[in-house]
Amino acid sequence: MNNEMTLSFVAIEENEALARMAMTCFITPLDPTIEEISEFKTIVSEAVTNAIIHGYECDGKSIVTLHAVIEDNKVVMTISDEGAGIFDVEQAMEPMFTTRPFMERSGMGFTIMESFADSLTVDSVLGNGTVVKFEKTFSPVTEASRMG
Amino acid sequence: MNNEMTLSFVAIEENEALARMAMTCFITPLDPTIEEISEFKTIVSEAVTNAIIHGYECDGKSIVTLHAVIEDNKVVMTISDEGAGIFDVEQAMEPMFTTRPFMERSGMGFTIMESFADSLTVDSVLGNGTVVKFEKTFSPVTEASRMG
Amino acid sequence: MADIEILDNGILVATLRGELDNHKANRIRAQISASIFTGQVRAVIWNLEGLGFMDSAGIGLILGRMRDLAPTGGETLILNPSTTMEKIFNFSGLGPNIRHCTVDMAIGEIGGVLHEQ
Amino acid sequence: MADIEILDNGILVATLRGELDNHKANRIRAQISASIFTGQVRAVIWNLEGLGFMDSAGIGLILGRMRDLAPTGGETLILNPSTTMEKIFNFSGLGPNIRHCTVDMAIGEIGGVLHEQ
Ligand SMILES: Nc1ncnc2c1ncn2[C@@H]1O[C@H](COP(=O)(O)OP(=O)(O)O)[C@@H](O)[C@H]1O
Ligand SMILES: Nc1ncnc2c1ncn2[C@@H]1O[C@H](COP(=O)(O)OP(=O)(O)O)[C@@H](O)[C@H]1O
Repeated sequence: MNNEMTLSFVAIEENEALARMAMTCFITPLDPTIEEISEFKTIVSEAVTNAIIHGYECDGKSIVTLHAVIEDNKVVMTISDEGAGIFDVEQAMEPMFTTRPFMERSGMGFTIMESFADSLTVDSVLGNGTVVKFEKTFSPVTEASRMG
Repeated sequence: MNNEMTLSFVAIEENEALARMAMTCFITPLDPTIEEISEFKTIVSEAVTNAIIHGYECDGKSIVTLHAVIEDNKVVMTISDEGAGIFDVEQAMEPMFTTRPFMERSGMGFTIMESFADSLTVDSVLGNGTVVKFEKTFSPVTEASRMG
Repeated sequence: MADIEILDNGILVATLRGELDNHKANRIRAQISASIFTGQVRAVIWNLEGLGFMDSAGIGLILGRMRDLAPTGGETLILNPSTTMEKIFNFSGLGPNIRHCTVDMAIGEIGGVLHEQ
Repeated sequence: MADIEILDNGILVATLRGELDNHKANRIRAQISASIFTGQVRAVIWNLEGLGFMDSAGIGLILGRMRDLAPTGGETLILNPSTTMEKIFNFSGLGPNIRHCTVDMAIGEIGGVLHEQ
């Protein structure tokens, strides 16, 4: 099955749950395993949270945009904001690096996203915004594994 | 709480469930009653189904767009397509009127939408598309009714 | 999403679950129509107790099967819809077919009606 | 979303439900920190058995409470995370704090360790 969707919303924390729920529903027809679903949800949650809190400081008016395409059993997704941008992407992607320790951010967001995605790229321009793009392929549930 | 979102997707029937799920999640913070939720879901489902099957004949590539704003405890929503359009809106809104009896459409979609929404308007131009706009206010759950 | 059972006495019991929209209605129609056209079915009981959602596609599905049964005068009962579904059935003139009771009681009612004939 | 119980022996048991993201973590933090700063808490057990989802905000929440407890050397155990959560804890160096056991067994373990000191 092929499918395509776009979801956008204002930068408030309540929309983290909306993003996860909508994206989970979108991939359900691919029949992913529980673990694949929760890894996928985690990637979405990390990227959306970053856009809301780092990109826009929860300003309640700027727009976070999610775009997803399903091609057979692969999802290609982008999470974009037009907010603060990242000063040094390489540094930002290091485990434990965070610019908001006082908010108790762990700095593990990008590490988790990279581990759970098949591939992940981050494009960011300071003052212009950030685009996180990732791909994840879901293992087709074979008849054998369905029965086993 | 104020909030705003836009969801768009290609015209395939699988996305009827996506639309309902995303919109339900969006209004959950308003703490609606179970009946308010299911009336709201029904309106969304009717309008989205119409856009997919009547507007686009499930072509799998044209885009259905949902836009929703929460102002306090009211939701204002539009469901739009740029598809076939409606020849005679007044006639289309009559109970039991359908152009697709062979698909076992009941012609009750608009009647149900009007009954469950606080207000509903339909703008349509033949060959250009259709916009359904509705409002629904959710009764604030008072402390008394919460306890009772 | 639909458990379909045909009892010895020709009553088809369709137990629906999940969400009944246009997409699902198209699938369930195929499932049920095949059974009805075997000609053994003389009544349909739709048990909606476990159904989480239904829009007007449900009306189309039920009215369509009532048409299939019309030649043989078969009866249709709709069991235990939610408040919102009940409103939808009432708009559509199906209010008189609604019962809030168990499947067994509905089977009894249909059996009884046929006995009287 | 978080049931918080402080036992007589100073062990705080936090039972989490639903989805633990940035939004929820901010609320739970307020709930738990107040208890910890009463000074009666000497260990925290996070029971994640009923938790449906957690992202890195959970790591921030747990590490933050470990810092609160650090002055008194208090212990932290994380019970029954899902497979995906366990991966997240392992990335973050919290693997050694994970147990797959009941709350009672975890209480026993903490009690035991303190006895030996
Ligand atoms: N969308 C974004 N906009 C601006 N800055 C970002 C964005 N995403 C990530 N960052 C920066 O990268 C850092 C590391 O991100 P991450 O690994 O997710 O950890 P955390 O969110 O816990 O800080 C953040 O602290 C922030 O400075
Ligand atoms: N988005 C749309 N695009 C084109 N035609 C539409 C659209 N929505 C409704 N219609 C027309 O209006 C008629 C009545 O709609 P409705 O009351 O929902 O009943 P149904 O969908 O069961 O036919 C449809 O049969 C169709 O001809």
